Amino acid sequence: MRRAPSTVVVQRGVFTIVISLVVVLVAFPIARLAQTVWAETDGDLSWILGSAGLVTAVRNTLLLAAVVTVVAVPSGALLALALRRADVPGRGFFRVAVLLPILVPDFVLAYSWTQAYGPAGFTDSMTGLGWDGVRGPVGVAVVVAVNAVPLAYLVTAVGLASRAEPDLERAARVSGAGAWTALRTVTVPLLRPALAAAGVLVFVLTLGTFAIPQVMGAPAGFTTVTTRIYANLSLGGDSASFVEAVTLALLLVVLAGSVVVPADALLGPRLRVRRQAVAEGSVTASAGRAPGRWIAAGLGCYLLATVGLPLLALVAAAVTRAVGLPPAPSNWTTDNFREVMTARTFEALTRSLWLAVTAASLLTLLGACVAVLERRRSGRPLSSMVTLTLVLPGSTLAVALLISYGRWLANTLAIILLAYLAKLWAFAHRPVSGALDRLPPDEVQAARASGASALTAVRTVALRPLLPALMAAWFICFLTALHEVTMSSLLYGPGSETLAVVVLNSQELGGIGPTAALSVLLTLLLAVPAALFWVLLRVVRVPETDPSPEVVPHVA
Amino acid sequence: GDGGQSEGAASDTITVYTCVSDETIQPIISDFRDKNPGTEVDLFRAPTGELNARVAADKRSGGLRADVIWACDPLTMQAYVDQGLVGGWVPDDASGIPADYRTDDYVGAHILYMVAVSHDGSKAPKSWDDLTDPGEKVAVPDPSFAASALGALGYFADSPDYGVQFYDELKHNGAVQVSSPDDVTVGVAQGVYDAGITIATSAYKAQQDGSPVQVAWPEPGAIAIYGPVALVKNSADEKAAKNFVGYVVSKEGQTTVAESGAYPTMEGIDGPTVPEGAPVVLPDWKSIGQQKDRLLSEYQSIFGG
Amino acid sequence: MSPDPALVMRNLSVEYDGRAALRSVDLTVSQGEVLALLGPSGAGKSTALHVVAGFHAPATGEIYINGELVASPSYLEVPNRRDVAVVFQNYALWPHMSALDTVAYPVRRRGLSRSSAQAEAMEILDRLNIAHLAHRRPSELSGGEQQRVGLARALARRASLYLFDEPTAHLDSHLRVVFLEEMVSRLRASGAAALYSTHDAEEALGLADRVALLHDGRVVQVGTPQQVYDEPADAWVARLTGPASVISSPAGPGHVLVRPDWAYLGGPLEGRLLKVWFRGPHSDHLVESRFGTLLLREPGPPAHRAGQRVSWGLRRSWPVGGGEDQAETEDQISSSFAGPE
Amino acid sequence: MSPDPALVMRNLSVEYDGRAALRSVDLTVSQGEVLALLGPSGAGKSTALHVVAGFHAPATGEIYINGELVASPSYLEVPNRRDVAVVFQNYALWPHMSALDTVAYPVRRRGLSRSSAQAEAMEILDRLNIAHLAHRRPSELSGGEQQRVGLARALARRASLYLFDEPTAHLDSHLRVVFLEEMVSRLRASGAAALYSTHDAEEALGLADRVALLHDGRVVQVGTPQQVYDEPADAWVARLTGPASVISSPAGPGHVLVRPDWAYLGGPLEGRLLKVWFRGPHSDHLVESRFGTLLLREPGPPAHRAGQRVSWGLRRSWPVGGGEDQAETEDQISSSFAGPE
Ligand SMILES: Nc1ncnc2c1ncn2[C@@H]1O[C@H](COP(=O)(O)OP(=O)(O)OP(=O)(O)O)[C@@H](O)[C@H]1O
Ligand SMILES: Nc1ncnc2c1ncn2[C@@H]1O[C@H](COP(=O)(O)OP(=O)(O)OP(=O)(O)O)[C@@H](O)[C@H]1O
Ligand SMILES: [Mg+2]
Ligand SMILES: [Mg+2]
Repeated sequence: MRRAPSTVVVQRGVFTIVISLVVVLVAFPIARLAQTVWAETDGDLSWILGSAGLVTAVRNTLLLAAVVTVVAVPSGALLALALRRADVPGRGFFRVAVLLPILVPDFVLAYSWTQAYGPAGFTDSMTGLGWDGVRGPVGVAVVVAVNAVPLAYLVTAVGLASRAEPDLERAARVSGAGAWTALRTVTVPLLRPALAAAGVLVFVLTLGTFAIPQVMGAPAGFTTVTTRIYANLSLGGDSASFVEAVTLALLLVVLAGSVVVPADALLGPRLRVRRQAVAEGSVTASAGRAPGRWIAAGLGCYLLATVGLPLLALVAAAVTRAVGLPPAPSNWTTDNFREVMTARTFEALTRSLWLAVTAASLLTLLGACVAVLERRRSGRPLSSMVTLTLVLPGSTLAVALLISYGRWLANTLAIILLAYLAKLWAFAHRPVSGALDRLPPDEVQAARASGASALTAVRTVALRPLLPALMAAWFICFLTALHEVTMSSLLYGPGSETLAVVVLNSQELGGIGPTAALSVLLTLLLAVPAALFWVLLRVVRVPETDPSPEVVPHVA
Repeated sequence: GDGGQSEGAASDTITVYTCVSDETIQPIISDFRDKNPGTEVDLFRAPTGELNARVAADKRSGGLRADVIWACDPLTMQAYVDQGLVGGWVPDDASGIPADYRTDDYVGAHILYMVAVSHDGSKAPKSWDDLTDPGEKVAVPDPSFAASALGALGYFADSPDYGVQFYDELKHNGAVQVSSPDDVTVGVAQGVYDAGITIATSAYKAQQDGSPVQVAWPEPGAIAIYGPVALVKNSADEKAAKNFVGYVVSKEGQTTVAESGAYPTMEGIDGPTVPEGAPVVLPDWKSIGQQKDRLLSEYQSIFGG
Repeated sequence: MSPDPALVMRNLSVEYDGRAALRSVDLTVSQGEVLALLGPSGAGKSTALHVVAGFHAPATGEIYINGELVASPSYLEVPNRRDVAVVFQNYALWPHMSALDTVAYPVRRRGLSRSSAQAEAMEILDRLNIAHLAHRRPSELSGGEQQRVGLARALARRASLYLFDEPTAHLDSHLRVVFLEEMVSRLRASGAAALYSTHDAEEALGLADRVALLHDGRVVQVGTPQQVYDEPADAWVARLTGPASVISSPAGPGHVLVRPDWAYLGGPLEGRLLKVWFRGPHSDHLVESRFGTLLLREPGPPAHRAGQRVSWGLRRSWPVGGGEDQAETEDQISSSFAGPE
Repeated sequence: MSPDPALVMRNLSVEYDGRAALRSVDLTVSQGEVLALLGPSGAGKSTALHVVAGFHAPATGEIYINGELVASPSYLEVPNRRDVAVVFQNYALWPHMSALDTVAYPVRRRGLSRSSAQAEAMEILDRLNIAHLAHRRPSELSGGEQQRVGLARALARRASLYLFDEPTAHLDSHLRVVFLEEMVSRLRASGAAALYSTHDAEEALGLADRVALLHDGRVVQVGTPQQVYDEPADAWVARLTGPASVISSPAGPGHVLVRPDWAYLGGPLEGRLLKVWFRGPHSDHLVESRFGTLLLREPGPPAHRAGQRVSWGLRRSWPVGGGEDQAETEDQISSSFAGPE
């Protein structure tokens, strides 16, 4: 169907740009990897795919991803629903606190958990309750899940924020549905797009997660595809191991693709329920009849267990002179912080901030574009495509980009930026997509019929309800980019050291004290913007002012 | 390599790829600069895994962008040589370095000693097989993750009175595999494990910081893994690069290495603690290189989950 | 059936962040009764329904359903524990459910099996002539069709008190009647009561047992249709319950209220036609006279043209408080009957 | 002003995934004309408006606005390039915008400064009596108030063609009149035309220059209000345009259509009262006779009770195609006037 000129130009333009970026950031690098493998194995992969233990590794990987997804997504959704209730005391605080795990790099999180719950850890030394399993598959699953919950939470929360539909829940209640039935039959189904988005993200992210299985899985000999990839690289001065590593990485891409592509193709359109713009009352919380303070108490416990103790262990490690010493004042030191806070660090910090801000901003834009384009039949594959690079372990993705563009961009910030864009595109896209599904088309039509061009309509009418999602996308990308380690430590060159590179290069990766210090600093550094972010989010949310029933005690 | 120019760097700028820790490489570089004014040194430092990935990627996108590579184990370096990336030249005055620590393609510039670390209170092992005593909870680094650990594995596997079954016995006494030597040190320091196999530097550092650990150099000896430095083939800056390699293995260079807290390869330079008459043994890297996969799979059949 | 009234609102007030939307309302709906809430836009009809349903907490006062306290400033029963069914002014349909599932929903909540619930739902949809749309989602339905799904869902609830919020706003006259019959027959059958919010005087008068007139959150009159129409409490009620003119009484001092049908052409009084409108079954005439301007309705198409002199008379009239401002009233009248000829 | 008609739909069809919602519709709205689209729920009114506004593509046919082709199966002009203003049946207000910003929106799009846009918006809000709600968001407004904001937004657009989709469904009679006046005066002033969708016969007849009757996506009759009321194309149109009975003609063979006001009590014919309804200004009587059952309207309150024998007569009647099924018609009649007494 021909549309009138100007909009054609705009739409075609955006479409072309996005497509070409997908090629540059996703298709071509992956193709180059594949081509490398092909060229150096003459297509004979049997010796790799047949190698001992690979089956186990693949099984572990898939199992881990499945378990984590099943655990993390519902937890995140529950958090989001609970924190939507107006009557939960300290809601603002919780909304920030829930996000803290994102602020900590994977392997630091892993370490902090072993410190908190492992043998000779916090709980062990205080209450004698040490958990051996923490160094093993279960521990890995738990920590990866804990790490994923904030993501799921954020995606669902913005799904909720993008539109309040209290009358729909009220209608369920007066139809005789109890709070939980209403939640199950109405609220959650309306969240499906957001939940699906969260699900895909968490699943793929887990497929590609490396640090946590490496640190916590090794004692139990728990190997995943990613740990095998790294093993191959670290002993892989020779071509063979390198090719094996690359092949395994591509195997991950295939695994991710074979899950995500069908999911997107089948679920995507079906999950979308076209909404009509209906007059909306204001939010009545309906997450259950339990008084808010109980919920608050529950949240408190959850946070203490998943964030509080581990971060405490982290702080302890940061201020303790040497590992193994009790965190008593006599052993306290600021060395770790001094080691972290050198002139080079600050130079790198500004660089990293700049990089993270640029990446996050570009990503949010790109994510939004894909979210819009995927609604056209021609654009549907895009969403799956941009998810594929998320599964690539940082090391492999960096290699792919070097192989593709190293000739021109090696040792520049540009290539690091490209890496971030490629890695995090899905992070930016899925939340926006999930929120966009809750936007009724009539509202845009009304804007068009009021004389607004396509762009103006988006800017003035669509953008505002989507703002929470966009901000969340920006926020996730910013954080992840800010403390990204692997890719930058592989891609940096003179004058493009990122924060993580400088700090972690000051001693072997995994040197805990300074790394802990770094995480503590980052956390402090980001807790502030994080708080601001949520305040903003509350401001831009479609207002929820209502004498909601929950403010008055119910009779059971 | 030609990367040197493609970056548009000044012609007297050389690039060094290494996995040596900053504490060691930084003083070396600054010292070298002082001695060779006008030569700039760009550094790419990353753990072996990332270093390998970088090299592999460079190789496949227009050649190595380094002039000198300083690796942390001969295995990796040998692989580079086999791919024709480095080697073919060693400084003439490398003779200061024991023959065990050099080939015609590269020269050892520092050494990692795999030693035994044990928690205060539990007894320090006299010989390696004390680790297999019942009741000792031992941590071993994952050889598929750290080349140093692979070196140890290689040594034990080859030595007639140990062999791979050494790991078997360890495992039977409840030994646990952790990912890196550092993790061994941390774990032992915290008392999660009674003892473990780790790198001397890491163990001594913990001890100096005050961690409750003791270090032992068990019989038949601490396993020495040397970190070789080599010249990149057709380096853009042959001269400056050769100067650098030469400097690193020269007396001053080795002194600086020693002062930085790493073990020099050159004899007669007083570096960090090596107990009086502490025995040292050397793994056979050639054979390790050949039977790496067999070793690892045998090992994993023991420690793999 | 319980002897208590179906619904009692006692001194009920509701506020939206400080602004009062209902002001100490006292209303009672007896068992089996249909009470129409008639009021202009913004009067507080929906608010009243919502507070009875349990979506808001009252600021003051109590609500009793079948004699049971369900809401007071200190106590709030949740909606699903109140025996009420609600039709939302904006339908509030679930975007992810087909019409059938939507209507089956309350039935399922009553504990019936999926299949029998769907059977019952189908029946109701059929009565409202939308059985053929059973498998469409709201976004695939027209406004009126959506409204009917909303109605069907409420009817499927089988409550003892129905709350209808302008349920026929989007229905054509025929469907309107079909629905009203369905509704009434169900009420009769189950002896349930209904609170029916509407802004359409004719509907309220024709449908309700009693009519409560709501003005800016206050109840200004409650009575049978006949009462509120023939004996409105004041000119405001009069105008809200149908066309009405206020003129100075031809038979003595004071003002009287005159319904269009209370006046007729060809009577003893003198006047001049200002405007004439054809309204299908009847025509309306705006007559100017020395008593004021009044609206007069005759069956059939107009017999005279605007400008002509006419004679007229009054069958009856109703005295209203003199507080009325004559001029304002005239505008009101003429305006409330303007429209292109 | 352009000499071309304001709107031409030629052989226009619209489909929703295969199902036809409009079937080869031909309609013309001349400059300055108000054309009412009168049809039952689901007839296709909103669809017609939406396709003219440019929200759907036609399956067949073309649309011309002021003589300019804006839509054909191969070409689709975007809504903002069409000189139309739309009132949505479901308001389609923006949840994050205050009433003022919402109404100022189209003005801003016309390029006016923020302040002057808000001034203009305020004026319109004031005319619709919601100036005091200017700073509230939709979620803080009552249904009718929201509808008025939607109306104001459309009026602020200053288009040459207005598309109203049941714009008064939630307005009480007084507001309805206020809006209609505002609308008409604006149309007159700007010479703009309007396509006005409604299901309310009385509104359509009183308001429009011409009325188009829409049945299941087809236009079945177009004419002046008088025409469609007095000379309906068939019994279906007759019933849609107002109360009507079909009886066998007392004066000879065939069936005739009788409007309630065409019949009167106290005529030459015999009958029995089945039902009587009080409807405010008039009462309706359902009379049974040997010619069939018919509805009869007399001014004032009912003079007889149900069951009484009455005499009646016809002022006029209108022959309809014999295709009508008598029985069916009777039910229709009685039903379409039932309701609790
Ligand atoms: N998005 C859609 N998908 C499928 N069918 C639709 C869709 N929208 C409307 N329809 C169908 O098209 C027909 C016409 O719909 P339309 O909304 O035009 O009716 P309408 O005249 O506006 O009715 P109402 O007075 O109830 O609003 C209806 O039968 C409806 O079921
Ligand atoms: N959520 C809200 N916040 C603030 N004010 C509100 C809210 N909902 C309604 N109001 C105000 O309360 C008053 C009564 O609203 P209500 O919806 O009860 O009116 P209504 O009688 O239903 O009108 P309508 O016939 O237009 O639906 C209105 O003035 C409205 O502006
Ligand atoms: Mg209302
Ligand atoms: Mg419609």
